[in-house]
Amino acid sequence: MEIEKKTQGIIMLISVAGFLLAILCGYGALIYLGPEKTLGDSYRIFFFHTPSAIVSLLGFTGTLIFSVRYLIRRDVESDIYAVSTAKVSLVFVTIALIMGSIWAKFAWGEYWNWDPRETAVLILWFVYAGYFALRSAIDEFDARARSSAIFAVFGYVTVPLAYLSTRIWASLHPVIIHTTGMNLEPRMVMVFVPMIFAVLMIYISFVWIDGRLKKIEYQLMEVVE
Amino acid sequence: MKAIEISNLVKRYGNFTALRDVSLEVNIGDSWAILGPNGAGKTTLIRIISGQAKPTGGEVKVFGVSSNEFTEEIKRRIGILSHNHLLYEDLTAWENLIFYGRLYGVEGIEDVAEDMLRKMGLIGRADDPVRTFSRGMKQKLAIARALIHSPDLVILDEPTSGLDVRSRKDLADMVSSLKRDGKTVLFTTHNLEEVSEFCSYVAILHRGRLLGTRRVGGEPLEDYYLRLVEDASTH
Amino acid sequence: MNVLVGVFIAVMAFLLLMLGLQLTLISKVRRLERQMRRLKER
Amino acid sequence: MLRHIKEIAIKDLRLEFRTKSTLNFMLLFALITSMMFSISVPFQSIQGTAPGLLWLVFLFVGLMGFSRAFLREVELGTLDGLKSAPVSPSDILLGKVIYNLVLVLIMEAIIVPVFIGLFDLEIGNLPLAFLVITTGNAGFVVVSSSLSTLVLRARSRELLAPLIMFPVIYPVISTTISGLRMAMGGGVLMDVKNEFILLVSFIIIMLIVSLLTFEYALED
Repeated sequence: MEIEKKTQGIIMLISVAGFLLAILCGYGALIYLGPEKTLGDSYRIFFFHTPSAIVSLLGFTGTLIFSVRYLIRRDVESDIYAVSTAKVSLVFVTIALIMGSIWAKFAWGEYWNWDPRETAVLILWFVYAGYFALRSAIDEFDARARSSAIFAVFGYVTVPLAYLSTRIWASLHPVIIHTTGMNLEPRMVMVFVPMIFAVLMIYISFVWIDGRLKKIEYQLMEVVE
Repeated sequence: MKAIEISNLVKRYGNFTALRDVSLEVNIGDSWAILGPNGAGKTTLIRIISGQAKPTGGEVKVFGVSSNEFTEEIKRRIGILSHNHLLYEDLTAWENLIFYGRLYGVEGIEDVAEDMLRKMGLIGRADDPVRTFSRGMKQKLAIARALIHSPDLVILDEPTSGLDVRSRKDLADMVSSLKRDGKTVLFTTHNLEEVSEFCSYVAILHRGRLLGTRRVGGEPLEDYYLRLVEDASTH
Repeated sequence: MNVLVGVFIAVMAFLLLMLGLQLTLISKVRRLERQMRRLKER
Repeated sequence: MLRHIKEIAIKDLRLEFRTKSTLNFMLLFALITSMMFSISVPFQSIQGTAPGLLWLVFLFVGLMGFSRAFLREVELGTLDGLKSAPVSPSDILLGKVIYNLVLVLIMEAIIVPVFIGLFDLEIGNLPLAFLVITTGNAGFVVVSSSLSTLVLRARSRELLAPLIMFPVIYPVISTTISGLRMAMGGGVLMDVKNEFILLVSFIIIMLIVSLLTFEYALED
């Protein structure tokens, strides 16, 4: 219980710091930086769109890890965190999709273009929506946790696929991060990199709080039993 | 070595606890009845012993091998007759036996299967699909299926349910011949009379808990059973 | 420029909304923890 | 063990050929969808849409048919028989995969000619088209054989199955269509090299994942 209290304090700190950093970077992205040569102001979406996309892909990797951990250990905690990471990642990838399509409207003239990356991320969205559909359809705890953990392992293929989609198929989607470095002006990097951390911190705090809530709800259910 | 050693076995399905803290030892060559009403956890126990389900906690050892490292070698020594007959209705009696015999790696399966069918009096119907069989004939074939690989431990899960008098008699003969051959027999039932008819030991399972074990004989089983159940409900 | 300021305000509002959501979730956790303690004491 | 895989596959084929319950339904379903497509798609645009439509027929049919391999065992209760037999879970899975692959080959041999006739299609490279469809279906079979066990204990599993299967096999869907388009346009094997690399690596990855997780999928 004591350790939980301590973690709770740390998480609150991460959360508040994340939000402050996000506001700061938001200021940087929208007001501090000037318009870009070819894209004008619309490129600013990139500072919000890409970090949510990156963090959501990292988050789904977390879902994979917790799912595998569940299959090995069969503990309630792994199942709960697999769900929490999937849930928050799904929200973040939804945000990334919406902002991406707004940007596409400015840059390519259409909200939706069936670009390989767009398609791959949409499929990924369906995988994790399917994950929750599967969970909601099974009542028994073990069967639900086990089936959805196995499904998360299968569904994870779409994550590297979403990441590599621009390389596998010919895509219009700009590639920002190369193996050789970033394709950005230094001033933009100063806003972009902290923004990733800010979103990551917000992500972590959400996962922890949601997981904590689900854990205590589970314990209460057991005590009432 | 014991045939079965169960220690502190727990099985939970979500919030429902099917078995709690069950411990039981069965010597090789003994015949045990597991007695309990429907929903007492008999089938769950059988499924764990036969390697179809995994325990949530505790340990089950069959012929010295823990269920966590249950090998195909151990499964080969177990024969299970479940209340679901585990037969393919659209295959013939012959095909069913050959299929399972091959899975169990029985040598000279064709001769064994023919012997088996003759012993069960099904040889005349060997090439008919199981779908066309009567309940009693299906039961006989299910017994043949369970014994095709001459297992050392025979598990009978509610084998008498829905049997007519004749088939029931055949079953009793079969069990006593198994006992004569020195096989270990595990038998689940909710019927008090069947215990002494088929087995020499009894274990009483009630709401997932093992209330007591004893030899058959002495104090009437009915009194013993009621005493245990009353004790359990007052605690 | 005005549009950008507007967007910035919208982003801030969104972030504050998320923070608010976190705070409600935490208070729910606290409430359940108290309930748990009471149940355990009994 | 190879012997067990073979036994299970042969047993399933024998069951299927005796009753033809799955095969007949799959064929009828394929014919009726082909007919629906034939009615709904204007004649002029058929050459362009045919690869997609043909593949859709296989997707729908496979979705209904492949999961039967396990559903049948569950409905009869014989899955318990397999589980208590000295057979490893991966043998059961591979047996089912092989059984489903044979079903696919039979379906292809019937549906593709019917489809070609119905739409009066011109296929540039027929053997390649068969090869592409078969490889695509192999990927589909591997994924659906093991995912179909996940919904066994779910409510409304018939609805749920496509929901969880389609996104996972999306890479197969898209690459098969592009390969099929190439083959119909008269392409040769080298033209679909990339598609094959993607399909085969997908199949291998999925097979590994299936074999690793299947033991858990069968548990209860």
